[in-house]
Amino acid sequence: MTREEIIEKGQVVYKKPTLLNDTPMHYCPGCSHGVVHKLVSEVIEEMGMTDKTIAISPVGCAVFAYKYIDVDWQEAAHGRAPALASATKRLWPDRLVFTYQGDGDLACIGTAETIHALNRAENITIIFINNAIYGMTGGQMAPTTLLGMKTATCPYGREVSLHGYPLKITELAASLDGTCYVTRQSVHTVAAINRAKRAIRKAFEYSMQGKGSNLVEIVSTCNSGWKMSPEKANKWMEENMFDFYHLGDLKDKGAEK
Amino acid sequence: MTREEIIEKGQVVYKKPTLLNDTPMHYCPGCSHGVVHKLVSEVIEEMGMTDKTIAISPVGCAVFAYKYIDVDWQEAAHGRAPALASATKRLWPDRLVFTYQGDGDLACIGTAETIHALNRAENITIIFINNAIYGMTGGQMAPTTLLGMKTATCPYGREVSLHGYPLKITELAASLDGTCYVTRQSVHTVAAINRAKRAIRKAFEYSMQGKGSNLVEIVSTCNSGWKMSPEKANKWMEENMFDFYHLGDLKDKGAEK
Amino acid sequence: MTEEIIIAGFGGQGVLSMGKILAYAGLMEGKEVTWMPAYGPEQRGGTANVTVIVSDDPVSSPILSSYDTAIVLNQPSLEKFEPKVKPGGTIIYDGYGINEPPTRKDIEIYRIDAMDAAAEMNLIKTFNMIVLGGLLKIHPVVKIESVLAALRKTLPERHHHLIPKNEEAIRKGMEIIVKQ
Amino acid sequence: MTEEIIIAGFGGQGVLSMGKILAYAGLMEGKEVTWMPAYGPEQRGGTANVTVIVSDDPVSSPILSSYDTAIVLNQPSLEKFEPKVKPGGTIIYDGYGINEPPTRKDIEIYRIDAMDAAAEMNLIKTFNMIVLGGLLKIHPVVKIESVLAALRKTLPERHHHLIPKNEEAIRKGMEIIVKQ
Amino acid sequence: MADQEITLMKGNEAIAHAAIRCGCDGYFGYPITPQSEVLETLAAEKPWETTGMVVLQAESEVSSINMVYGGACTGKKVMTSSSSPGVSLMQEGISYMAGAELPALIVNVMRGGPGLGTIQPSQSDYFQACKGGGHGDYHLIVLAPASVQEMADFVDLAFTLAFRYRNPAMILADGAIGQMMEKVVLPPFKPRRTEEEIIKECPWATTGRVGMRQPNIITSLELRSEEMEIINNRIQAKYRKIEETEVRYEEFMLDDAEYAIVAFGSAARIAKKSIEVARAQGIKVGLLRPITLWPFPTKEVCKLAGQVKGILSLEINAGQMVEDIRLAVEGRIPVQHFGRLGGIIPDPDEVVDALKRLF
Amino acid sequence: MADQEITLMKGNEAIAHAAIRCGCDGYFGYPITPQSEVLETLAAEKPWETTGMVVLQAESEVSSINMVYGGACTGKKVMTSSSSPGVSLMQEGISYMAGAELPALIVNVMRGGPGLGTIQPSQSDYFQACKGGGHGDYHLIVLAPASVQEMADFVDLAFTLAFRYRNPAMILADGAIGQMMEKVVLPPFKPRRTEEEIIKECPWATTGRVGMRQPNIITSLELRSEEMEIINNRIQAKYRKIEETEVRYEEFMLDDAEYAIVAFGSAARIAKKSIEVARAQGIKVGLLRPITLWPFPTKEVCKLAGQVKGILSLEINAGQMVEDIRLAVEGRIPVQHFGRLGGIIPDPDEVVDALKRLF
Amino acid sequence: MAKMKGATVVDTERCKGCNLCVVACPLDVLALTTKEVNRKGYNFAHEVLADTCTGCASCATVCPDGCITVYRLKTE
Amino acid sequence: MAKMKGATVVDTERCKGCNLCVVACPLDVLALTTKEVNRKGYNFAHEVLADTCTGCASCATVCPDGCITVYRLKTE
Ligand SMILES: Cc1ncc(C[n+]2csc(CCOP(=O)(O)OP(=O)(O)O)c2C)c(N)n1
Ligand SMILES: Cc1ncc(C[n+]2csc(CCOP(=O)(O)OP(=O)(O)O)c2C)c(N)n1
Ligand code: SF4
Ligand code: SF4
Ligand code: SF4
Ligand code: SF4
Ligand code: SF4
Ligand code: SF4
Ligand SMILES: [Mg+2]
Ligand SMILES: [Mg+2]
Repeated sequence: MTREEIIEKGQVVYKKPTLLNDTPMHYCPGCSHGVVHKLVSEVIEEMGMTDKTIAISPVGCAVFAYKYIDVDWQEAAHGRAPALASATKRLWPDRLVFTYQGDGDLACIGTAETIHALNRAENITIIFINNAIYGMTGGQMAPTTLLGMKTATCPYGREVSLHGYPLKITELAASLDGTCYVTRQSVHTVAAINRAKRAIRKAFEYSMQGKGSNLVEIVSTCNSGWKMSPEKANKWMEENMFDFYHLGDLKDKGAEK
Repeated sequence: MTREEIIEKGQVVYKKPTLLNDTPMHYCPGCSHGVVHKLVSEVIEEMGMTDKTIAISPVGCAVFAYKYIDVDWQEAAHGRAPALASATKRLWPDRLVFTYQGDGDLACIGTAETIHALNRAENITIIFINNAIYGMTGGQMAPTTLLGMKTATCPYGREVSLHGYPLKITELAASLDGTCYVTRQSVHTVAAINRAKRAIRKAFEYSMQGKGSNLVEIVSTCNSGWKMSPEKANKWMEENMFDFYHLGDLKDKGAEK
Repeated sequence: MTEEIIIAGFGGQGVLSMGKILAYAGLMEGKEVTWMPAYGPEQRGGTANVTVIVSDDPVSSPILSSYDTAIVLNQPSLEKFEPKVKPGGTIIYDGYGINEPPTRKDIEIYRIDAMDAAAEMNLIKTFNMIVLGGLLKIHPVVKIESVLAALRKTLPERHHHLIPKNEEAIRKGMEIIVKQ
Repeated sequence: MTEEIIIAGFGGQGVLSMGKILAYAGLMEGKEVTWMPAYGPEQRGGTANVTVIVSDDPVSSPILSSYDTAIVLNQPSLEKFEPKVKPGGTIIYDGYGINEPPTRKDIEIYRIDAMDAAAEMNLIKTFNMIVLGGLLKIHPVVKIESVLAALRKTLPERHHHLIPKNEEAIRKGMEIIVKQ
Repeated sequence: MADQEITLMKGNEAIAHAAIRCGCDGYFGYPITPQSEVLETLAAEKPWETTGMVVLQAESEVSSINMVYGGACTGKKVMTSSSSPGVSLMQEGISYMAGAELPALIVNVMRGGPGLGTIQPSQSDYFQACKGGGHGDYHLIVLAPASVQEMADFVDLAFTLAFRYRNPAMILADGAIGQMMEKVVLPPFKPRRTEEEIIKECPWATTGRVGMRQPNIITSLELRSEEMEIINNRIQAKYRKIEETEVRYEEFMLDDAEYAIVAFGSAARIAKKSIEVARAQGIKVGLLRPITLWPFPTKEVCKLAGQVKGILSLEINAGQMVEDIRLAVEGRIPVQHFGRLGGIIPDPDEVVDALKRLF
Repeated sequence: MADQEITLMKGNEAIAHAAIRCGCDGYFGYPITPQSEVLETLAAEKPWETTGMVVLQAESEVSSINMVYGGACTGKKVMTSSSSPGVSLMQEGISYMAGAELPALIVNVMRGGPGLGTIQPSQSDYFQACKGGGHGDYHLIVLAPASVQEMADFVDLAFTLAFRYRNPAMILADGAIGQMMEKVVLPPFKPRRTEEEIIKECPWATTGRVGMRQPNIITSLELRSEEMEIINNRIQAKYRKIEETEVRYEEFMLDDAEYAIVAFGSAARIAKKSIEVARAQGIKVGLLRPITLWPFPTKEVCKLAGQVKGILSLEINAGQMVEDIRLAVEGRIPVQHFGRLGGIIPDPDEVVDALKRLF
Repeated sequence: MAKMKGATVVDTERCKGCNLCVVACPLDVLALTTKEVNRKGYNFAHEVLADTCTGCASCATVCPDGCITVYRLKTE
Repeated sequence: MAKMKGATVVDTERCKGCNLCVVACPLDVLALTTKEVNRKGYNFAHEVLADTCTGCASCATVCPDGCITVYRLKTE
């Protein structure tokens, strides 16, 4: 059987979600953002929420998410996406409202907005791309940067005495009464990708069921910022990030009772 | 023996700390702020740090703390005291640097500054007056306002669906790697006052030993905002606040090893 | 007719609400009114004052250089506002709060021992209504009926039973005000 | 002498660092220099360009309307900058990146097959130095020695062993540049 | 509360009632003196149970303005209110909203600055409101109420202008107007627009891709300079249009005036009294009150320069609007400033003195 | 790095090196294009190991400016840098610092707004810097460098002026000046002041009650209006003093000029080239370059109005400084604005065209 | 047996009449005035059972305004 | 026995040559070009062991740019 035959007669078992349009993404080759974009698109499509979704993009590499995923988008100020989302969801309660934010955006400048939107139990989901660095601006230290890790603003490695400790904002989120579902995922393997997708779907569903706020962290790579090949970045992430940022569900109030 | 004799021949067993000057405090009768001012003054005096202390006052009822306690003070913008303190301590590492903040200041508008200063392990202490309300501005809801509690901006009682959950920022602080000593105290009885004083002393000492950041929450009353007599406010606090805001040390890394 | 009044005293003396009732009563009579407080966090204990203007014509400035009538309930307020009464104007002062009474010769001076009366009637809370009664006696800016109607409008339903007490206080004030 | 140069190409082609070496070499000869990049996050993949001015006199504007020399390494850059070369000026283009060569008659046009040469020499990284060599051949804005000195100054110590390779590349560029 | 009710209330309360009545969809704010009554009144009125209006206390002014940003993106009528330091914190968000061309209402009940300053009234945020406190070339439509009635009326007006031009509008009041009580006729109830109406009226809004229309995107970002310049120029053209069309002002006793006071907000109220006093002393003076501070009544002030001998800019600040007056007058007649600082409101006699002293 | 080194670097890098060399005690900032190299250069240089300078990446610009506020309270030489949206977030803090009369340096390397805008160069924060982006009546001392050399030189100058007047100073640069590389002679190393020196030079600073002196209090708050007005007036008097004393500007080919361009920063560089081009075409034009944007060279521009036939305000924005020029000129000669938006920098030919078109 | 006798001095002008000292005293030594007020208009704390005071300082410790000084003398 | 045969189609112009699909393929079906580049200058993924492909879609799942479409056919 030839390749052509298979293509002609066979079934499509995978193709880019249609919600992800054909505009070439500006992300660096191998960037995790692209995979998460696909997952978000698939879930919205599968939930049949294309015409009911309002998404908020951050300031960070994902600032242009609105160019790629064909739903309505609001482009927030740096760190403030949860504030936009809170208002949007309260004003349009039957819409699917989510933010898509990086670690600088969400865990640094936007800390107050993140914590308070989550604890107000806004029925939204935050998709949180934790790549331990500021990708967009050229690889500076993020609050999530690991100790010892080198970035443009800690070129000799992050040190407690100079830069303080890395922040696990997802753990903080899980401890808030307002959150329903808090999970930490990754997208470095097929299995991880499938788990991440299920997590996003669950979060979106809880938000539509009015169960409170949801946070899906995706431990990600930024191979440009880390100055590694995409492949090495995945390996480095497995070896270094997962020890500190443990994968798995931290809280699932929606599943209780 | 007459009263006069006792006064003349006896020992002074209690008098207002001299660091607390004679300016009448603007606080409402019975306000917890006054008691905490006394404790802070006593501790600084007892530690012999009067000439080495730089304190940061908040925006809130304690905005005028600088009028009463005779140390150097910086009056911060609303919520930003930890940022001022971080810079001050790094620039003058041998000074005793602390902030004195209310719940609106620290746990609401200043959430990001609080979390990040604490997690950077700045060698400072945050004295946190949690009276579950905005006293200064006339009794509006704070993030710490209990469910059901009535304030000027939740006059029918705080409700999750409208106002979200109360925030236990002290628990968040305890979970941060950067904090050394995190404790929750109160000042409604003599015993509580003595405990609170020891806590403040411990925090100040750790900060001078370079052990990291310290947070001393004082669960307090705001009888004006709560619209109760000071006495009733104390009772109400015992009956309602302590159930949610458990007293005691949450973390004491300084005592380990 | 335009009546420009300043009411000044301690925070707890009901200065602002006295002004509000007066303004509201004016409103019910179809007059133009303005109520302008000097606000502040000092309300706890410090001094408070409010400018009330009741007029047949639209009110221009809510902030005034001088007043037709000054009602002063403590010494600092007297010192501040005595010079600002227009020649020919009126000062009303409470005898309890003021040790050194006004001295100007070109104005009319009234004393009302409202605090004593309130204590005597065992109705400290109506102190400000007694003072208001005094004012209305000498300057019937608004009718008593309007004041009572204003009270009905502004008091929450559950306090309406207090209205008779307030009326009593107003009448008491009309009785006890004396020209100096 | 003032030489106003624009260097333009893809982000990865070393456009900015070529400009920097040139400017630094000028500096080492005591000249006035300005290096003005069109910066952006588009550096990943998009086009990049830099204006380099080397002059005996203080440089006024770092932003120019037209250039003495344009070095263009891809088609979009050629389209953008060909019209901006001063009459009598120069264009240098890389044969690999450009399918439709410049057409102006009032300027001098040079072609340098630097990409091919770099591939051939197995030294893709020195592509930009080959181009620089071409430039220096036809416009000796700075001396080769100054370029090598600039490399020594700007490269981190651990990369100094690459300097001979760079020199080789520059000489190669001088060789292969051809007038069209 | 009945329709068209005549009542006595504070300016801040009037804002809240007017918002409910004009069909406002959402209020997002953070307490600060002297305007906390806006949120407090809304909280007491519970419009979420009647009109369905959302009322939310934000965690800060930064968050408030970004909630307003999000709400405005969806085509809803949303607003916030604050006072000077709080409004400073909103400058980034305001600039974003101007850049993204979003309609919304921001109320600033000014207190004295700089810094924590005082909680007493002031007009020292004129520059911030009118010249652009945030970054970039942008303008807010700025309305300056001078009475409690106007506090009520300008809410609807501000929304109307904001939606007409897809531009944020500001009510720039001061502590005096916010805190004083006056008679006010509240506007009649206007229902909130239905979601269908919003979707129809705001085809640009992020309401979800209803009917699978093309995605709507609200952003202020464009990295291609050529594209960005087109957007910037379009916005500038809009501003020119607003300047031509939307100038509002009030004249008072200007017909025979030999001097003019230009004043806004509570300063204009004081000016009127001063004019009575001055005229009683034989000084013929009148008032031009800008109602829109931006667009500023430049033409009208310019015209005035052909009539009067001098203009006094009466402001409760150190001299800010006086620059716009001077720009209008172009040196043809003397323009002086008089103001008080620290939260002190000049009284009518002082103003008359200043008039006499300065001209 | 040796003393007085001549080297090639970006404007942003020059700021960082100059800060270390002039004895700066602390830098607090948050990354943003096009100025992240300031913090990155400091991080790479590790001055904490050499001069003892503190370098701290803050969690936001709000935090940065408040760290600067705290640091400045202690008498230390502290600074931050950012770009337009970040500087908008600092407006509350800046107003506090002006109110509390604190010396410090704020660098704004402007990009195009409003909103997220573009990361390309712009000069559209002139109003924000010079008129008061924050609330209240205040001024920053605003310096506009036009070369990498001036980026280096103005750091020390800004600190000097800031400490001389106890007032925050701003370096208002733009993306072009920040990103371009030029030859720069770095200033010689100056040691950081010792703590004893600071305590002596800044007796007002919160350094702890050294020697049990009276407590020092830094605040911008005063609730008694009468007191507050005294403070406000004192600050205003200081501003008048600065306006008299500290105006700085550069003149270029003005002697025989019939037209003048007024331009700052990179626009002034372009103007010079345009002047060469224009003069080659027989148009006699010169340049007045304000170096201090506040205090603005009002007198000098006013004088110019007696000499030239017209002034072109060349700005990379929609027209901001042009207002200050018009205020100075008072209608005596035509004043026009030319600028480009969206992050586009006008080129010399365009400027010459504009000159010809507008006059 | 040695016994502790105490006495308190209240700064009556500083006192705000919050009553917390009164509540805190285990021996009901203190009370607020009912008629007399200080210059700020507050009823203030004073000793009503002076003899009983042991000088335990509870009252002074809880006083938010630091109005109370406590003396103690050992008696035989 | 039924066997799964797969085939992939790579959108070579969209591909950025990140190599993640190559790594993800359990059967080494894919590789990056070494000489050829697309219009953006990237080496791109293509099938080098086409026959082996089972259509498991691992490659496509991990592709950040959604460049790969996978087809599958059951064969006897
Ligand atoms: C107020 C403000 N501050 C700073 C910036 C600059 N900035 C843009 S993106 C970014 C950080 C992005 O990092 P992150 O959120 O982790 O996203 P990533 O790019 O890593 O996906 C910063 C600091 C900005 N645009 N606005
Ligand atoms: C930026 C800003 N927003 C709001 C305010 C108004 N404000 C002053 S104090 C305060 C809250 C005080 O509450 P809290 O911190 O709990 O202190 P407390 O008065 O209860 O001791 C607020 C909102 C302000 N001054 N500045
Ligand atoms: S910089 Fe990092 S996060 Fe941004 S696109 Fe590149 S790899 Fe992804
Ligand atoms: S309002 Fe509350 S917190 Fe403030 S002084 Fe009064 S009681 Fe204390
Ligand atoms: S010292 Fe003790 S016994 Fe004496 S009055 Fe005070 S609380 Fe009472
Ligand atoms: S506790 Fe202090 S302020 Fe309160 S009543 Fe007693 S003495 Fe007075
Ligand atoms: S479908 Fe599976 S077997 Fe085929 S190329 Fe992709 S990963 Fe390899
Ligand atoms: S994973 Fe996608 S982008 Fe990366 S090499 Fe494979 S096909 Fe190309
Ligand atoms: Mg990141
Ligand atoms: Mg509080």
